[in-house]
Amino acid sequence: MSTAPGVNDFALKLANVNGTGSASANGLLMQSIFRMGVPVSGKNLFPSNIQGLPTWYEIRVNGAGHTARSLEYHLMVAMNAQTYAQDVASVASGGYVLYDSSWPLDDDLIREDVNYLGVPLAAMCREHFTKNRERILMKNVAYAGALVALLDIDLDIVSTLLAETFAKNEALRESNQRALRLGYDVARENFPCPLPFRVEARGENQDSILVDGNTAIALGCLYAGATVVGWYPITPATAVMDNFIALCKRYRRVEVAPGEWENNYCVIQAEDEIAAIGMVLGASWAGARAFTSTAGPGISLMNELLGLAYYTEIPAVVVDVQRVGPSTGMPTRTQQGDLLACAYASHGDTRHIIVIPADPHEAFEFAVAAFDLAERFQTPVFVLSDLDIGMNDWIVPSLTWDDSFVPNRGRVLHDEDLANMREFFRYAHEDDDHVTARTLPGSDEKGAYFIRGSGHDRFGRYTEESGAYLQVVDRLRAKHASAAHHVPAPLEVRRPGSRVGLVTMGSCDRAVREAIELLAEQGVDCDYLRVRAFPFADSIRDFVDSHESCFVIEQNRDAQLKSLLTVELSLTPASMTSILDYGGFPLSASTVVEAVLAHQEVH
Amino acid sequence: MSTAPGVNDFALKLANVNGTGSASANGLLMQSIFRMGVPVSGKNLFPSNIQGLPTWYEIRVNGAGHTARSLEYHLMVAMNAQTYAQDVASVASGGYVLYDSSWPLDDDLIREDVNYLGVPLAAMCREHFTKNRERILMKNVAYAGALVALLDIDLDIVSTLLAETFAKNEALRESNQRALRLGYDVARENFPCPLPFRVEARGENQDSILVDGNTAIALGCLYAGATVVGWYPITPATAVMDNFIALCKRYRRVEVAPGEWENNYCVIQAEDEIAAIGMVLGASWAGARAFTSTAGPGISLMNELLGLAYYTEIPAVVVDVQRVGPSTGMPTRTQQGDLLACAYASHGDTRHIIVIPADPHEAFEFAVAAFDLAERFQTPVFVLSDLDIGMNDWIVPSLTWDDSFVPNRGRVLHDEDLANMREFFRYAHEDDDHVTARTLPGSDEKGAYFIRGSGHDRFGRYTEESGAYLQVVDRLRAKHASAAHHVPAPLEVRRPGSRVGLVTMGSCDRAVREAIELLAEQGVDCDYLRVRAFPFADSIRDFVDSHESCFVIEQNRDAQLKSLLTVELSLTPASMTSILDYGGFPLSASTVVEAVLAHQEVH
Amino acid sequence: MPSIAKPRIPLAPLAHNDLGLTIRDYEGAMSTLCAGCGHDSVTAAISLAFFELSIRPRDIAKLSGIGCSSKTPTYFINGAHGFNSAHGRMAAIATGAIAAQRGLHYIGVSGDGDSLSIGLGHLSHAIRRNVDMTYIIENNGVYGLTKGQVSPSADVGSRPKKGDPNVVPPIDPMELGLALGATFLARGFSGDKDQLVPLIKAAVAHRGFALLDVISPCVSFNDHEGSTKSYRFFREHEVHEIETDFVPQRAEIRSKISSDSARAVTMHDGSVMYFRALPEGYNPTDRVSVEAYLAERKAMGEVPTGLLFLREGAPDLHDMSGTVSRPLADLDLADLCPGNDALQRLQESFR
Amino acid sequence: MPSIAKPRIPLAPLAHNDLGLTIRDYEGAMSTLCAGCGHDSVTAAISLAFFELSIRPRDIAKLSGIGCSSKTPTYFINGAHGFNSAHGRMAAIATGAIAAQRGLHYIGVSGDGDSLSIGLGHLSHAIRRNVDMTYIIENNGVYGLTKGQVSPSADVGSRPKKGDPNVVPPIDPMELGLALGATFLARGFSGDKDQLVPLIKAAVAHRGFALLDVISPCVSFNDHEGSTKSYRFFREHEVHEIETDFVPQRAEIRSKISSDSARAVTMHDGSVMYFRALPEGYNPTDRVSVEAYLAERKAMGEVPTGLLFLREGAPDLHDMSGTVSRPLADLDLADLCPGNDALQRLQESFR
Ligand SMILES: Cc1ncc(C[n+]2csc(CCOP(=O)(O)OP(=O)(O)O)c2C)c(N)n1
Ligand SMILES: Cc1ncc(C[n+]2csc(CCOP(=O)(O)OP(=O)(O)O)c2C)c(N)n1
Ligand code: SF4
Ligand code: SF4
Ligand SMILES: [Mg+2]
Ligand SMILES: [Mg+2]
Repeated sequence: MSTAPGVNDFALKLANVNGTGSASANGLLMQSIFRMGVPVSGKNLFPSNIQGLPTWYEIRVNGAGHTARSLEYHLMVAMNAQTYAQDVASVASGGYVLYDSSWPLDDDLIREDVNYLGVPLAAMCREHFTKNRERILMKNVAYAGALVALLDIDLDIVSTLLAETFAKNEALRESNQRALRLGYDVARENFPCPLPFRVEARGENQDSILVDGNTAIALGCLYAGATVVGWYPITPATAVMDNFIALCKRYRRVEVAPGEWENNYCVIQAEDEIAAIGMVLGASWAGARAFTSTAGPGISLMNELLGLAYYTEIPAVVVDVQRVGPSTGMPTRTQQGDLLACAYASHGDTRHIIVIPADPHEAFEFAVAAFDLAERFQTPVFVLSDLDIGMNDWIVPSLTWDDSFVPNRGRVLHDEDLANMREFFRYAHEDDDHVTARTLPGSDEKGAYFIRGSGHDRFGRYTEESGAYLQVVDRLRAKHASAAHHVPAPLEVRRPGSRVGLVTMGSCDRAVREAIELLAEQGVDCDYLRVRAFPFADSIRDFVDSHESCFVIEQNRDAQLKSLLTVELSLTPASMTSILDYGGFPLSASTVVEAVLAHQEVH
Repeated sequence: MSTAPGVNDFALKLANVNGTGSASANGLLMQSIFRMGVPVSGKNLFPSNIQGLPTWYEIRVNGAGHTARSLEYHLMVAMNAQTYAQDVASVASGGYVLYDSSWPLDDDLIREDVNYLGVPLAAMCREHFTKNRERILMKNVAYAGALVALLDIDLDIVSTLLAETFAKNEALRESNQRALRLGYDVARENFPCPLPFRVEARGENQDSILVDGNTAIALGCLYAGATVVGWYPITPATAVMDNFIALCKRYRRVEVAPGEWENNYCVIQAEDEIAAIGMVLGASWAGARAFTSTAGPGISLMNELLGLAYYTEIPAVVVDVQRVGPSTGMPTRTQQGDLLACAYASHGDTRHIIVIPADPHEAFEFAVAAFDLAERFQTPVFVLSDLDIGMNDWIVPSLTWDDSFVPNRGRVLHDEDLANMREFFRYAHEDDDHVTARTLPGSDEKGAYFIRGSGHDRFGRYTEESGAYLQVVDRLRAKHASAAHHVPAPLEVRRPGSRVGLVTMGSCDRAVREAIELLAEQGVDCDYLRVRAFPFADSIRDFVDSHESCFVIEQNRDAQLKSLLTVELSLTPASMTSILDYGGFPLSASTVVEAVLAHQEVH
Repeated sequence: MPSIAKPRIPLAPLAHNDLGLTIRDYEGAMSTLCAGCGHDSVTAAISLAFFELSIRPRDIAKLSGIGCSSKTPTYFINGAHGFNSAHGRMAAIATGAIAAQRGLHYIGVSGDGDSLSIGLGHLSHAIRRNVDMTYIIENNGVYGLTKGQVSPSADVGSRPKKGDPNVVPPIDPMELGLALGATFLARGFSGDKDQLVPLIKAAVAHRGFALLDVISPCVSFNDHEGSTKSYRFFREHEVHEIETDFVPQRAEIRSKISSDSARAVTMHDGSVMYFRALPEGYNPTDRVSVEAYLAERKAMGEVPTGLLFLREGAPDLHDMSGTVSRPLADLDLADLCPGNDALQRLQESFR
Repeated sequence: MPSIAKPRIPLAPLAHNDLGLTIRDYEGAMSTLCAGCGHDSVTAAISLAFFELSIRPRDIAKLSGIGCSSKTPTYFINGAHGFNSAHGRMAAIATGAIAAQRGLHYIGVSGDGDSLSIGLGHLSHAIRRNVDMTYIIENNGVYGLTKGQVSPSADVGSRPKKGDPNVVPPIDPMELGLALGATFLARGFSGDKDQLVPLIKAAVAHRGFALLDVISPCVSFNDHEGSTKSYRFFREHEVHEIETDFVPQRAEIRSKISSDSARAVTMHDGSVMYFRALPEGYNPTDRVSVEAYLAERKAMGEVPTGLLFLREGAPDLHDMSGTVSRPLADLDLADLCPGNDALQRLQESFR
């Protein structure tokens, strides 16, 4: 499926050593292209390490808006001698390798079908900068400068960005601008600029922003009114909290006396994930909107208390930024391997609500929705994100907030309500969604009850009687089923006459949509359905039933989405074929296209 | 489905207050009937409390060998005034109520269709015994005596049992015998003894024993050669360890010098379940056979380390004596609600081996098998028992041990093996079951490696490369699939011409088998398949496919077995109908019969 | 229950407190613990302390983990909200609740197993965070609810009903608290209500984490005479069948601890504990001297009781977090949501 | 790696030990930690200590949790089996391994986050059980691997690279150990190998749980000058982009701790720590005086180093458990299985 690169249609990969400051230079390039109004994406493939190991950054420029990961690289910036061999090998035939020519390249790194662009970056920086730190850092900006020239990126935009970034530090601003220019000039002087593939300004990104999912989720939690957080650091979820705290500092401080500020939030770095979810339960029980964010290992540890929350009906929002499992796995690689672990978390009969955003925009909206769902259904709600969404910058439509939004705090009885009641029973008088009313600590004595994870009846009293126990757990099952009508509905895109259906979830979205276009070019028309929540809508069953063949595309080994669909919608397993991609990198369209075509051929 | 009781065909229920010594008297009755050679079962329905709450004991006598729980009680021993009303109400029409007539019965407890047998137990014991403690205790033995007379239980056998029990305490022996006789005599004098339903000696139980599953599992672990245990107390699993420790004291002490004894085992009461499984992993890594036992909440807590064991391929045996969930649930009630939690325990793509015994006999055998499987497949193995199996006494065939048994310690390389190798790589050179060889700490330097829960390649080295990661996790999936050929096969019983199949697991066994006989009487012939392990054998698919309708009978709300079968064997969900019984009590045949007939009528 | 008459929690005469409430307003459900269990005495002392403090039931929140001790919040102050949570997790859950709703008095009740085994991490970190609550450990040296295994507070040599004598050195919550910078440490005895009630009141009054270690005997799993290590299937034993399911009614142990000399109290198992109230002039604010005193008394086999250590004025969780004085749970979205304008402005930096 | 030359772990000249091995036999894989990380110095000290002790690599087992510190067992003694386990669980896993295979020398390496946050319970109970192992906390006051959050050992007021200064009082593992009855407590500094190597050797020699707290600076998350609290999307900040992904190469901090006065050592973040070796005549066997001394020095802002506390002869896990001297993992089924006759006899009691 190799295609020739062209104007606004190519991909580059930058190979660096982590901890050397390359991420900023790479981000600078990607953001500049964004500002030129051209669809672009950046994928940071970094190691679970602080300094000294290989790290890559991939930039894909695609005027048609396909910003899923591409597996073809037309230009490689090879800045890491450790990985020279594999980096050179991975350039598409006819492509380019930009390398630091301060040292000669080994002979065996020379490929006949590839063009080499040697820039003496280290030497240049040694010459132009004096401090050791600057010499290392500026190499990155210098290669960025060369790329600006080679790819026809708007130099003014890059300059402006640098100026904004270093607005408060003149020295740094100046040396960055100098390094940029150095690289730019050396490229213009030595290479045919621009290359055949290049960037051409468009007007595309006007209503878009460039944001990562962890930031977006933090924003969602801020806007939803979350006040209490218990959390424990873990890659790739940590930045949700870094961002949430930073946002709170900006928007949630109250001046209680002149110059005296207090916080409208309380973020507690817990001793572990069990404590983190424990704090969330305590806070939610007490009536606050509370959440935690974690990754797989944290979900495993939270299992017991998630069951407690389910059974006692306490709201909780848990953000799971998935990484590669099992166990510690690959903490800086992406996967969708926690779906089952979240759906049925905890021993005994338990089932939870999950919302599954596809990109940072949805991540923001679903984070807000999660709090409403949690309080409406008085139960844990997972926001199932992943490392690709969470830690990469995505172009998404700008976020908007409806200032008339009224949160759904669910059925909570306050003193006024209690005053009109003869007696309050925690788990009695369910509504149409099988939800019963709760009271909050501090409310009138009439509303006081003793919440417990042990067997209880509809009055909230301890019980070991079958009938009384069944009443409660059967209602819980019905309540969960009801939630299917309130969670984000699946997203369907149909093409007339399609007999093939592609079902997917989360961050696979863009790759699958691109695949649909590529498949159409090959004469295979496909409909698209993206599952956006659990419990599942019945329309998913209809979708599967109404297609001759259905593919379920997901990023885990065990076909977790397909399994969950099978069980929960009573689908015939044979009606779906899995496409599984779980090596730890964001999905690309070609993987899907190849799998679908291969299957079509066989059948 | 009410049937008249008869000789060797009836059930009684004894209602007591817990902590008053009734369990011994009830056990005495049940054991005496066993010694009379008549099939019998005893189900202890006790509260999660130490003293003062209602507790029940049910004895079912059935000459045909049906010892599942019966829902019809022909005789009620009502010793708990707190529950008089419900106890009297639950006696079958025409049945009997034996109560303590030291106090008069309330009028509203009088049912026209029931016979009352008043025995002034408290008064008698006050008269005949002086110590307070004895007066309470002996009431129990006295009602046992009355029942001996009423049910024609062999008094000699009961006496002998008492004599054995109190062999070393003459005073207690004497007072017990006296109390027994008191009750016996008062019944003979006042009531028509025996009742129409009664016990008649048979020769049935010769090759059988009376044992609970927790004891049997402890025995299995002892015989399998387990040496290290990490555990944390939890009902109903605690007795596994009580028994294991007691057995070790008896069989595993070595006299190292005259009068100086040392232990061939090390049992550590851990600080929590996470530590317990951690200790098991440490010990297994170091080469010992190690296990832990727990219940649902412990499984939830162990999730993270179970994933570590799965991914690093460390053997571990985990006994889960299931109780009612979710959360703390009903710790003294039975359920089969942890199947899914065990099958896929931990985040990411994980899948474990599970063996599912139906009774204490299998519990013994499967416990032994679990160690072989764990070491053979280098992975956690769950022994999925439940409270009914674990804490009730069952009549099962006597246990035997093949002294020529050689444990399967799996692929372990010792110094000799290493000496012949050029290099050792932990996860390379898989065998036909996709298992690779391991070495143990302390072995030659050549065999040393660094085990890790983070991404690793087939050499055991840290990796973040897709290909290297995939090689290992794909092999893990294949290895798990291979285990299907080594775990206990499903048990099938076919009746010629049956078009209905009943699929079940674990302690549902006896009730389902009884149901099959009852259904046959109603003209519905059913085949039987009992799932005894996960991963599943393909023959289960064949069984389901070859029946017009299949029922999956299990004790949880969410049809966990049916779900797992559907997903793992790619079955059509519609090909199976669930029969779910999850109120916390052992299954009875009538529940199954009614459900099957109701379904047959509709279809 | 005909066979065992459960004593109602003993009550003071029906006096009224400053709110006009009687002790009945501070009662809970009927206890289902064993007759004579020390925990019931602690329950009564808690009721009395809050009654005497004239705190409205609705202004109290009670939390616990899992265990016999953790059942007890059902048995006091019906009008207070309660949370019987999971084994060992109460400290973390209470921390979250307190972060959300600072307007209440929080009392946590736990056991020595719940707090010092599975919950040790959470307890320790709640101490560090100086979470504003009263945390009572009803300390009986055993896991009562799971039938008598030794707990981490069991002394070396103490013999559980089943199993071998304990060999692992105990954790003394007071020493632990000192090492972790606790701000309020006190020890009481369930049998000495005169001392216990004021200690609870002091703990409630303390701003920050008040850790109260209450020795509270378990009648059921400390009442064995001699060895009962044999098991059902051995049958060499004597009265095992009966011992496992017979719980004798025991009287509660009561003893007033005088301040001048150590008082010997005979426990249900026949063992003797020596309680000593703190001497006159004891300085609970000097950690080094407190540590020395505890060590000295421990060497004598005595258990000092009273307010052992106090540091007032230390920042609590809210001080550390800089939270507003209005409870976070009481804030509305209007107080919390920056609105669309702010969102649009913020997004300028996302371009 | 052209841009960052990673120093190999510094080595002693190629002397031979009693086994005829050189220090190379005690080396591990190349470190992937940041240049200048204190942990690399501890790694070197461990290699050297075992080399000097002339212990065969195969007789060593090395365990760790998760964190930068927990990566280090890969970097020493290739010939020893190693277990890089899960975050906070190493103490429990080591306990099981030691129960199974008592024939080895066990060394556990952990971080302050690994040990004092998530792993606090397991560490504490391993101390109580006096599990026979050397347990090193590479203590840097931060979570290195997750990029610099404060850990429970961070001092009040210490400022992480991101986020606010720490406000929660720290846990001092030495004070904790004293409260829990530890039998060996020592503190070293990664920059003083002369003191550290003997401490490690003493810890290995100790029978029981030897807790070694090693101050080990993190160059990456303590090197910020001034405030860096702003975030990417605010863009009001200065050099945030670069700070998050640029790790300067730092020289390792080295300082020899003399025994006569406290020595000031400037850390990477510019802060100064005062290390003090124990004075002559210091009595590490008297807990009360040790506690007093630690408190006194703490008040002076000093960090005492050396063998702080020692109790020899206390029973270890195996003594407490009465296990045979032959490692349990080495026993065969023949040693363990009572056989069919015994089973049949036993079942007489099941009838
Ligand atoms: C996760 C988990 N593990 C184990 C248990 C079983 N369990 C219930 S109470 C208890 C110990 C209680 O001991 P303690 O806290 O001292 O309370 P006590 O009963 O002595 O008052 C245990 C182990 C549980 N409920 N949950
Ligand atoms: C269950 C779990 N939670 C969180 C993490 C993420 N994590 C990895 S290392 C670490 C902290 C390490 O800090 P420390 O032990 O002090 O080691 P250092 O890196 O400072 O040497 C955390 C929180 C994890 N791996 N597992
Ligand atoms: S078992 Fe012990 S702690 Fe539990 S209620 Fe009975 S006496 Fe109290
Ligand atoms: S981040 Fe800190 S602790 Fe981790 S390797 Fe770098 S310097 Fe060491
Ligand atoms: Mg206790
Ligand atoms: Mg650290």
